[in-house]
Amino acid sequence: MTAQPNRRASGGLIDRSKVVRFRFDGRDFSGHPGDTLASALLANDEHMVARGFKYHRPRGIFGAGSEDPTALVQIGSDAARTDPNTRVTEQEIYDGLEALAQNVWPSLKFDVGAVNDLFSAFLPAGFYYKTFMGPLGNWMAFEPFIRKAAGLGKAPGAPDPDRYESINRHCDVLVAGGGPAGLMAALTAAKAGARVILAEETAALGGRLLSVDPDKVNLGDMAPTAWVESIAAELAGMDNVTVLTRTAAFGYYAQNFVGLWERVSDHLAPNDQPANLPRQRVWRVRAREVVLATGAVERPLVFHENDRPGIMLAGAARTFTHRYGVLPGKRVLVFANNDSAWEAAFDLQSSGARVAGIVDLRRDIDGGLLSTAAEHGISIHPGAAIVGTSGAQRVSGATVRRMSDSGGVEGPVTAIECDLLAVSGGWMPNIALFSQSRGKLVYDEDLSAFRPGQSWQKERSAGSAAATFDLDGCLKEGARAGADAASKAGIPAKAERPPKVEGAERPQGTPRVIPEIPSGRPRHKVRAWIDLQDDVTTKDLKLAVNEGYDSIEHAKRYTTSGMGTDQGKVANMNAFALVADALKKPIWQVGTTTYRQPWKPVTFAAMAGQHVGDHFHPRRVTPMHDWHKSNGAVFEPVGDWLRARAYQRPGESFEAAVRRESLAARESVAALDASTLGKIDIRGKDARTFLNRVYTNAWSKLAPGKARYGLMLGEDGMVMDDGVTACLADDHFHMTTTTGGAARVLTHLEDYIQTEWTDLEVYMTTVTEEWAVASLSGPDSWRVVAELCDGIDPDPEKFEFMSHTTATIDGVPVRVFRISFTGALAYEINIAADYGAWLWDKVMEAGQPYGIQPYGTEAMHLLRAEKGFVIVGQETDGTVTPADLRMDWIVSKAKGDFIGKRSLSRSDTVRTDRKQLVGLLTEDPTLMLEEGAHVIATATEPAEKPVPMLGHVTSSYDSPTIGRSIAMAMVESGGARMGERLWVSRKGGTPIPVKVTETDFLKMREDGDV
Amino acid sequence: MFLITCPYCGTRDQSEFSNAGEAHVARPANGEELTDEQWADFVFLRNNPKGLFAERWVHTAGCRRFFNMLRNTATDEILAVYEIGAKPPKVTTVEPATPSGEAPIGSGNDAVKVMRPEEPK
Amino acid sequence: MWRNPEPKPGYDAVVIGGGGHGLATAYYLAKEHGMTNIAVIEKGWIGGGNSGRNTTIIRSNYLFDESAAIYNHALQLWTTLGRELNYNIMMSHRGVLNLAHDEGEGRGLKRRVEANRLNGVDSEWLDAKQVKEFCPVINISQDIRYPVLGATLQRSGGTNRHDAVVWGYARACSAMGVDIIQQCEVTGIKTAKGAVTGVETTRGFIKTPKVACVTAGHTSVIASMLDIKLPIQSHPLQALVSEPIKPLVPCVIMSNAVHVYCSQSDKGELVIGAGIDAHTSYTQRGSMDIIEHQMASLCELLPPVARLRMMRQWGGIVDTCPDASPIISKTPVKGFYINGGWGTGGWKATPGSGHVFAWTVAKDDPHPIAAPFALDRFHSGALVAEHGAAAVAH
Amino acid sequence: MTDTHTALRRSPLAHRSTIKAMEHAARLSEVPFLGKLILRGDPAKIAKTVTGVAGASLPTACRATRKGDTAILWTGPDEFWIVTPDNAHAALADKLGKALSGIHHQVTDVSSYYAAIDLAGPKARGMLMKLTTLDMDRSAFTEGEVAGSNFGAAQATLWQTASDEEKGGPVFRLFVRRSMADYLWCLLAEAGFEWGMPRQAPLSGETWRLER
Ligand SMILES: Cc1cc2nc3c(=O)[nH]c(=O)nc-3n(C[C@H](O)[C@H](O)[C@H](O)COP(=O)(O)OP(=O)(O)OC[C@H]3O[C@@H](n4cnc5c(N)ncnc54)[C@H](O)[C@@H]3O)c2cc1C
Ligand SMILES: NC(=O)c1ccc[n+]([C@@H]2O[C@H](COP(=O)([O-])OP(=O)(O)OC[C@H]3O[C@@H](n4cnc5c(N)ncnc54)[C@H](O)[C@@H]3O)[C@@H](O)[C@H]2O)c1
Ligand SMILES: Cc1cc2nc3c(=O)[nH]c(=O)nc-3n(C[C@H](O)[C@H](O)[C@H](O)COP(=O)(O)O)c2cc1C
Ligand SMILES: [Zn+2]
Repeated sequence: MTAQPNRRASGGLIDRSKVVRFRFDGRDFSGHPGDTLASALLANDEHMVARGFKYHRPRGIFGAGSEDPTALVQIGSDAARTDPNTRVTEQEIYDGLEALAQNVWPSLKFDVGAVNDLFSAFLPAGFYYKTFMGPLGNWMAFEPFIRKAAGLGKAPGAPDPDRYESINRHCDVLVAGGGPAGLMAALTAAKAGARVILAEETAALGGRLLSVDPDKVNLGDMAPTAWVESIAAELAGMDNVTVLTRTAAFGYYAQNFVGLWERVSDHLAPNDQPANLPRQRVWRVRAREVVLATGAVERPLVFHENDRPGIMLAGAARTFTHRYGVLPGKRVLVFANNDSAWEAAFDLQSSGARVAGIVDLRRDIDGGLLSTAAEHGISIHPGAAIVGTSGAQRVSGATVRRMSDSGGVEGPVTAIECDLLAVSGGWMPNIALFSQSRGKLVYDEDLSAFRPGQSWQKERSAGSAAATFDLDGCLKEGARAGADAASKAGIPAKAERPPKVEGAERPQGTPRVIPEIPSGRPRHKVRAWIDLQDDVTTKDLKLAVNEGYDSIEHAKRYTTSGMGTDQGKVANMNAFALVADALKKPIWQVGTTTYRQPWKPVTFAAMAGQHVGDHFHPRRVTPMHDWHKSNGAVFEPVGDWLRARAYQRPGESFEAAVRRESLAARESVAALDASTLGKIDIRGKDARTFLNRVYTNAWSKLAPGKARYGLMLGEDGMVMDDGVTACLADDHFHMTTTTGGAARVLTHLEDYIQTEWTDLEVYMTTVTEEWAVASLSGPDSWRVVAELCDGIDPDPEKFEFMSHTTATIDGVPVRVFRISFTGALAYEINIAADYGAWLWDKVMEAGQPYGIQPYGTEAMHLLRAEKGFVIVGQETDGTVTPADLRMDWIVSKAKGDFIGKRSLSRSDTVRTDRKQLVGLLTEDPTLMLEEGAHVIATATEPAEKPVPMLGHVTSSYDSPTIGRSIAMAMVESGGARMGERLWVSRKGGTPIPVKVTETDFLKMREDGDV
Repeated sequence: MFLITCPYCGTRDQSEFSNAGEAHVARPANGEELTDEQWADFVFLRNNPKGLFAERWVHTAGCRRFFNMLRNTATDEILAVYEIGAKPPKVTTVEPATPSGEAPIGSGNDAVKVMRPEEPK
Repeated sequence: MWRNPEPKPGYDAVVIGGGGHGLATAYYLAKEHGMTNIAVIEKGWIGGGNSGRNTTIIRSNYLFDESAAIYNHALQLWTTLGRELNYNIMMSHRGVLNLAHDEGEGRGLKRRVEANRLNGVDSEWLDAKQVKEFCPVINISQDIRYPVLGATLQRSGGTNRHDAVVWGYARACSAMGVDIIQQCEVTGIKTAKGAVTGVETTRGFIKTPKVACVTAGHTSVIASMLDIKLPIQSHPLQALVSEPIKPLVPCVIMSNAVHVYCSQSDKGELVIGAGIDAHTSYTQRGSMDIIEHQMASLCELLPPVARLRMMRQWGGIVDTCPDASPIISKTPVKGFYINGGWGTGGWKATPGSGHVFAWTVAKDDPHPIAAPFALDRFHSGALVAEHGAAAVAH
Repeated sequence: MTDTHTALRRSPLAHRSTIKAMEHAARLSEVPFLGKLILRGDPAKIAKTVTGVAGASLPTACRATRKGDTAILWTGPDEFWIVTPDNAHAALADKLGKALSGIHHQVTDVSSYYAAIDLAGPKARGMLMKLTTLDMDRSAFTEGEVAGSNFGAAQATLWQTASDEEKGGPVFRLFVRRSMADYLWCLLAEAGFEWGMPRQAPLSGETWRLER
């Protein structure tokens, strides 16, 4: 085969001086820069590129752009960089491009799956629903086979090495579509000084101007491409304009937020892709005004055997001819219902093809067209229909019959040979984005299609997107739309004068739409496709309606029409028409299915943008982080924070490290990085009143220099957060919150101050990270503090528990709190975070004589459990009141109202048999309970389910200090069960007997109770 | 994403804000005197109209102020923003044609996609 | 096939809402309580609400006994529903993974596994390696921001075909004489002496002593016709599908921390649930940034999917309750019953919900499984707070 | 405080050094140890006093004012940032506290809390556009403008300190909480990658220990 036998001698946006080599389906081909895979394959006379979803029938190239329903291939065989379901009409070729046929086995041309076609009678719409029910499990037996057969291409097998990015942009006017209408709109708005973004989904500006015969059409004395270039150049010269090609507007969201998807380097060989640029970008555009100039989509004709490769939209055939310099067929039969297809026929004829005939459903054809046809020597068949086609993997001919008055066909059958069947059912405005923006559609009887009606957002449609089909009209309307948009955006503008148009084709006129073109065959023998991708035929849709799925939405879902990767761009209108016909209802009453984002499929990775991998979610670290890292810390995520969990020495197990750390915190001294705790500076004369209202306990008498533990509830009475708050001055407090609760608590407090108690004079400012905090625990902790700090006597006899003071370390101010979360003697040193790392070094140095150990969150959890302190979020789960924690002492009865108070006296919250926090000691001290395990009342687990559960283990540790395992649990009526024997169930073992105890294990040990 | 005009900072993307639920729900000062039912009304029950709704937002990433907004929840049309404590301004909006907001005929839930021939454009 | 009758002047009961729950309610009213002179009234097309737009994740591994009871009741019914309806609902028990990414989550999930076991709900804990074996596409590397610590697995959980369930119930209802009336919107509810007497609709007044409201996102709207205020907020919830690909994801994957849930349909698309918008809305669409976060999370968790493409995204209106549990309840108005508040996770309950609600409506007395979900729990405080267990409640 | 203390401090991004994109397109650097105060109060009541003490007048919404080395940024209707040179803030806070005594207000030292990152150069706007939904066009965001917003997943306050016309301009300063500074730094560097800025690997924990 000669290389590119269908390549025309000249014309098109391709560079004939360079040859590009690529592979498809295991065979080598060549094309030129500027070619899409589709145009290059057609240049090589390859029409068949895929097989149908269901019946595996041969599928060819049907459109020339994003509207193509079926010409899908897999790009690339590299496991990490392979792209399934790529439309050959959109993929540009590059040297070394490899494309594979998908959903075929063993090969595209010989595919075993094609036997499905023989059984097509048994695979009607919805057949899955009617079969495989059988006895239980039957579907599960069939499902794996169905699943394997389903799906099109294959997902990559390895992580994606490419980069993606999203960018925010604001503009006055966003123009979607770079055809004549869009160009005039952009030019007008830009010249008025508006900030303009023009997005065009293909590689070049110009739209359908690139698909017309440049020898025939002139704009302002320029060939169409020259005119487009001149406008492009003008736009490029203005810095208030951004022109984006290979960029589709894919989603129109609320308030003129429009997503654009730019394929930055998909058209380049991997080695040629600029290393500094992402593979794809999402532009998140907020536009004051939008012009939708997205053109029109050509409509297929629905006739018997309309699915063979070589059957192509007439407009697409012209696009291949002029935009890409490829003649998609040598002997072309045209099947039409409107004037524009006649133009296509003349065009193809003068471009070197032989037109074997024009078959038109209409009987009355415009005289001008008839005489032009005669000039070209084209035989015409008005008032006739194609009733069948032939050809195995490429159309080889069609049969034609005259339409009868009764809507059927009659008379002799004429067979016409062809290698390309160009079809046109008229043009449909591309209303996808308009609909996404929630604009209302109107059904246009002349057009037999929907077009934009009432706008909802700040947009307007122009050109063929607004059903204006003549070039002059498109240019003018584009200019007007640009002027209107700019003006509404606050930049007064006047429509630019469009170029004078010469030689433009005639618009389509009024197409004669017949939902299903008669073929004179028995109904059950007709196979006319509506949706070429999902293999939906007219029979399927009619069956759906007959079976009662008569809402268009039901019909869609039952047949899956319009549910493929093209979302029915060319199929939907025909489906609506057919369903309306079957229901004998006007189309507007049947309506449309919903146009949803995206306009065309957008990669997940582009949506994710740069916010993946390293940048997926922040890791918050404290000022001491480096020290932790270089001292054997293993970390755990706590909210957004990384916290040191334990510091493992070489050769030491995690468990051993935790024991060592916790023992140090009890027996000598250990230090915890507590910087992550939330901190809020609260100031104002009503600060006390405020604290009284947000905590359960009383704050009126807390003196400056003192601190107090507080519990915060939601209005539902459930524990929400806790922490220590210190009084700095009568009107000034320093509140701490849990690490995870910091932001939530501040918002909660601001909410009350700003919206509820607006009379209170209180200001709050977060100081969480102003302070780095080292928490020292253990009998020697005061000695370390004494060593470190000047201006304070930390002797526990003198520096009272729950008090605080300022001091200095080497002259640097610190605030020292004597508070304890471990039950041991403990101090917290707060220092400005810039000094945090230094403080930590100082602490370690000063503590060395006492054998100071850093301790992590795991030891911290253990230590507080030894003392019976709760962790909000571990002991609590949003269903726990202070009483449930048996912390009634913290709920003030004397003071007035506080958040959540009233909820504590609801009939359910006052129940005495609620779950309450208790300690659990296993009878076998070496056994450790599983956190989350449930407490039951019987020594053996009843076989019958459900097994009544009394509660669950919230915390469980192996405590070196207590010398055994300890646990806490929420247990029904727990407080009344002290000393009781209960059992903790476990999977696959006998329940573990436990004794219910108080939670302060340290005290119990002191008292000899453990 | 909505475009929200913070009464203090001006117009910003929704991502800077957090929704804070229904507006004008006053916290009862006399909680202790209320029945469980009346108290539950304050804690849990909310208006959830399809149509005009007064709600609170907070400019989380900006000025951290709470403010009120009137929005039509049937269309997401934002009609007004106003300060906490202020009365909702008078606004006009197209209320849903039927309780659920959809025309009684039409092709589905998101109906009224298609204009009827007699409808003015 | 179901009939499309004209509404009769009156029925013994009217079910408002032709979603899965409404049709199931009618089905069990007819089948188990002999109430066949009833109608299901649907403002649009049946299954056009959340039933037609959910990610069909089915599981019953809820934390609290009350929830386990109802969701497991549903799961039992699901397993045989296809045969019962003689319609293939494509019930696929392919397993549901709930991933844990940190200790707190792990603790919560383990508590759930144990509770499930004692409640007779199949559920097990997998460590990261076992997760990988069960679902090889999941990234269990320890270097990522949210490494996978482990997961719970409910093997009997899975997915089914949402439309088929709706259609199957509708056919069966219709066959028993239930009138399914589409394109008919309830616009008001008439009462006399504190009891329901009928419903106003866009196709006229229909007399009935019993009205069962099963309208998901629109529950508050219907309730407000009787001046009943509910603890329900209606939020947009989105989902999306990828282009169809060959089998990649063998089970259902759910992760609270990174907010992902994903499965693959029998047609080949990845069906992916996105997050809820924080504001209320009835527009059946949500914000793009929710989808963007969703995609970033998915790419982290399932790295090979990054190059796949989003084919379609859509939104539903979910009716969320403060305790993330539904309301199945009688109301202060005699003859008016509510089944709603299922929020982001009611699909899985469809048959169970319909079954116990039918009892409640027929007998004017809550089914024992439904009793804990009555409205008065908000007064007493006896909530069924499934938040912790179901931050992503699908 | 004496100078010796300075040596003891570590700024949030001390582990990073200035990075640049090619041909002066953009430059990313930390401005360590600025004094930062958050001042809260009703502007109508505090304006005069504050101007008297700080020199600069209280700015109007979304703007900054400057007097010498001291700048005041509007961050909310009753919330301002006062940015001073290193070590100047403590004395200023004292003075403000005294001068405002009797008027409901709050002065909070947040010098250590927030990192300051300067982003300068002609591509600075392009980089910021990748991170924030603010309109970063030069016609929309100008010198002296201040806005709190999200930058990726980090909340930060953005302030344009030098005009586009200035040599090396425009210059933006971002105040971000110190624990997020490294995240933001790396995300900014990634945004500048297109113009030759070197990529930065974020801080991490090295090891996780998840299972008990
Ligand atoms: C995106 C998304 C994903 C989800 N994923 C899952 C999941 O994976 N697993 C899971 O278990 N759940 C999931 N859910 C939740 C689940 O879809 C719902 O809980 C469930 O489908 C509710 O069923 P329903 O029959 O009550 O409601 P619907 O199906 O919404 O039915 C209610 C019907 O009432 C009709 N109606 C409303 N007002 C009126 C009126 N005035 N007159 C007449 N008719 C009226 C509506 O048109 C609608 O058809 C998801 C939901 C969404 C939106
Ligand atoms: N003879 C006829 O009946 C007939 C019918 C239709 C169109 N036409 C001709 O077609 C031309 C119409 O001009 P026009 O400017 O309205 O349309 P156009 O088709 O020339 O241009 C539309 C452009 O929008 C792009 N586009 C579509 N969807 C997009 C999206 N989501 N994002 C970004 N880009 C998108 C397309 O790639 C195309 O380049 C005129 O020349 C007209 O005469 C003729
Ligand atoms: C489980 C599931 C799978 C779906 N698969 C597809 C699909 O393959 N193709 C498609 O176009 N839409 C698919 N959809 C989305 C529907 O087309 C539709 O968007 C959804 O039902 C919501 O309805 P609406 O968009 O008409 O409002 C699917 C929806 C669900 C719930
Ligand atoms: Zn603001």
